[in-house]
Amino acid sequence: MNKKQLMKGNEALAEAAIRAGLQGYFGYPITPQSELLEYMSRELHKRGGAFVQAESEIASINMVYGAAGAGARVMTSTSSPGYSLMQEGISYIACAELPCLLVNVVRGGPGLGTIQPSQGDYFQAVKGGGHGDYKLIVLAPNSVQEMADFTYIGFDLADQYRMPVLILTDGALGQMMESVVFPEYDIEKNRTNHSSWATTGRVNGREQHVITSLHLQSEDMEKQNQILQKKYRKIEENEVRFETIQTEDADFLLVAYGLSARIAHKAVNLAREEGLKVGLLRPISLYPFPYQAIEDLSAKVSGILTVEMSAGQMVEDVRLAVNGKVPVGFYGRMGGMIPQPDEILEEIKKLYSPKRRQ
Amino acid sequence: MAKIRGHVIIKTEECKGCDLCVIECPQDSLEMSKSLNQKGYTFSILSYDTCTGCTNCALVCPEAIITVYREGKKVKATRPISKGQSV
Amino acid sequence: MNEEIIIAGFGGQGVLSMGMTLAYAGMVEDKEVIWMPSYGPEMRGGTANCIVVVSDDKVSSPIINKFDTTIILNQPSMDKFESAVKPGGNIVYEANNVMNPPTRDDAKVFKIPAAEEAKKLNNPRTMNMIILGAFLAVKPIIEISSILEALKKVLPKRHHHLIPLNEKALRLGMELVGKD
Amino acid sequence: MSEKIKDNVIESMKEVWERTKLLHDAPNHYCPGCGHGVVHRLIMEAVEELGVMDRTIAIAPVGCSVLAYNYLNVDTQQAAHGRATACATGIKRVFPDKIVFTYQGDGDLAAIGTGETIHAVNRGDKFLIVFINNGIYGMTGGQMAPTTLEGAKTSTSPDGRDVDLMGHAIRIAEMLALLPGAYYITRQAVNSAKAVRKAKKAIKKALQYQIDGKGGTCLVEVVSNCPSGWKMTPEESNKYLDDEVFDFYQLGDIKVPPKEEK
Repeated sequence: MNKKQLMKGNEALAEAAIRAGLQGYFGYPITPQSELLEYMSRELHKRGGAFVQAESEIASINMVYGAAGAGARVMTSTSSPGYSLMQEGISYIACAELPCLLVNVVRGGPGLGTIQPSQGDYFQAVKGGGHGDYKLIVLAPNSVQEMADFTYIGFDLADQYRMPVLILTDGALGQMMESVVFPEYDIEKNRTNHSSWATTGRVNGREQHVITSLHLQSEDMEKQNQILQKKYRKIEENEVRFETIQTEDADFLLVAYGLSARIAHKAVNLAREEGLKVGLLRPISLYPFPYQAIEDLSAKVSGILTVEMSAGQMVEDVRLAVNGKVPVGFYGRMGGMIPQPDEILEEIKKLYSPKRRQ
Repeated sequence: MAKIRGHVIIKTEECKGCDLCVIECPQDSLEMSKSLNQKGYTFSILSYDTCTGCTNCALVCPEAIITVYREGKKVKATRPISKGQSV
Repeated sequence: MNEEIIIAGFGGQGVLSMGMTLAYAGMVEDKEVIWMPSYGPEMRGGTANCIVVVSDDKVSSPIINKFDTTIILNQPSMDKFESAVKPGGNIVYEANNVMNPPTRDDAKVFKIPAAEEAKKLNNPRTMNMIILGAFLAVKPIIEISSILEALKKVLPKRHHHLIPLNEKALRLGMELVGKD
Repeated sequence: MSEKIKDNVIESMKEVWERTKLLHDAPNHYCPGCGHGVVHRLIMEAVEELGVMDRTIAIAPVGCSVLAYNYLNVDTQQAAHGRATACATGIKRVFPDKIVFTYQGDGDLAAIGTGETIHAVNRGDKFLIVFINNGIYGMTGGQMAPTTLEGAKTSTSPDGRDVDLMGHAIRIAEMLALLPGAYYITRQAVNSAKAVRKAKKAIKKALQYQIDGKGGTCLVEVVSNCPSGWKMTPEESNKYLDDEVFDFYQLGDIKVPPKEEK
């Protein structure tokens, strides 16, 4: 049953979501995530879920709000301009503490931009995105396998913390095919029963349930904010995810996530072939960000290079983690251009110093 | 004149004095108070014993604070009469 | 074994499906594979290309700018990707659709009259399989049997009766290598 | 009349009308004479009489009725401005057995949320839209709405709505009735006891269609007043409805279901 399949990232994510017990999908076509929507339109009805092609991303996210509020396991997916349109709704969902899965298959911006892959939505993803003080758990896969794996994890985290989880990926990962194995997943065991707060109708005359993000009294609004912040502190303690590659003896560190991390990995190999002791740290959860892990490694290396498909967004978090202890360089391409391994190697050589700090 | 006798009870403290029940009453049984309630509104009161319990006042009342009673057989309630409701 | 390939041509030549067949076949042989298409407006009638990596080990970057083999099916793609082949690599190209042969002298060049041969098979759409066969003769990284297995995945069921024809095309392609 | 007399009188009488239990026992925050209170009551009466409280979900809009859940004692979701119908679609598609209604004003439904409204109805999503049309933005202080009548003065049409500059009043119900997904569309009022009785019937009928799983979206438009926004007394506002507004927004059924099969 769980055999290897060759699939596009977008399709693997969709299939994983259905296997995770998805009850409702609401989306709108936009390149390069449309395969996800198409896959859902083919499969979800057959397998017991509801599929709606909405009239806009705004409608999509508010359908998610409604269905999540009624206690269903639901999701939407889009790409950058569509994700911008969803921000108001996501802010509502975050405040109302509704679990759901969001997917942004990022393309190059700003504006209508390009349909080619990018990581230019990092700030929007990890710093909130819409109005008000809120966060999403943000997971960044870097392979088709992880597109599937993180979908299961995303739904479970969303349920556990009653909040939206965002899978931040990009056009290349969405479009490319790799082999994927779908893990066993017990829907009944993993899907949380939300009947203690969801709007289901006042079953047996129980007290009214209200889903709202409105708290007209400032005291109440602050209280709601404190609840959210407390939750975020807990997440920062428990849900940091990252991967390190050849960092044990490294005297220079690359930091990259998602597709960039795959490319940076190749750059590490190229550097090692030339005798440069380079390692890679890949943040997997972009929120919560692995500040501590980067801080710890920064004490051992002579320099850090952050690689992104953007003008330099995550690098700000890397610098926060390093706090001036070692130089943090940046290399990025924008607007759908992708950094090449040899370009990264060139940058490494500019900054590299073999002096390992101890 | 009225063949059916009726009566209303108005939660006057929740009345906002919109006057609509007084206008709607076909028997002119209601009128607005001269004094104010705690919210600062004049409020409607049943002043004349001409009420037939037609429920018009209650139907137009935006605050839903009028309870209507009636005697006689031609009772056509807008909803089932609740049991055990103390007044 | 780690083979990095780009296949480039125009939409309708079967560029993407050729790459996908190769990737599936790699998976049939339990190799690590990546298929990365160019996507977007160029898919709709313009130029199209895909990158395929077949490897014994986990593949790091799917983003590659130097290839072991470039498979070129039209002139614009030749102009763009001739320089992308690694020194010592292979350029396999379709004879009829490419006017100006490559000038790289540090790469092995294979000119395959696939379009002409496909006509002889009474099915111009077999051109991509002829080219794929030629590539496999140049770089025998995958068994033909795996390719045939992969075709069952890539072709919709209603076209499965065409698999024998595709096999014929593949074998024809293999024979064409070294004949020019 | 003293309290003593009252008690004596009541003893011999039956209660024929009381506040439904599905309204919270709390005063509403609406202005004196505002139609919202009446419509809230009618919907809750209908839900109670139909016995579907245990599966009813209300969607509150943004506008004066944003706090509707403080009055409607049923499970409620408060939606983003204009998105109540999208929210309802989300619920109804995943949980078709729930009884779902949105409660929206004209700013919410006919301006910022026009797209969501049209597409929900066009999909024929099987929920009820209760549309309160008072031709003005009440909550934000009386600005012009899409439904404001030509010539009407508001805080953003101080000299009266000039259709050349500001466009025309929009008859959303007629527009929606053109869509095949619309099942039952009616325009009602609550400015008289007679009108209230009719409006109640319409709401109940629409909910019954939903309970029966009948195909399509139902919309009950209630042409209502805004005494504060119109700068009128409640009495004047109700009279204005009769004298002016109903000429443009004619009351009655706009689209009725095809004759039910026997």
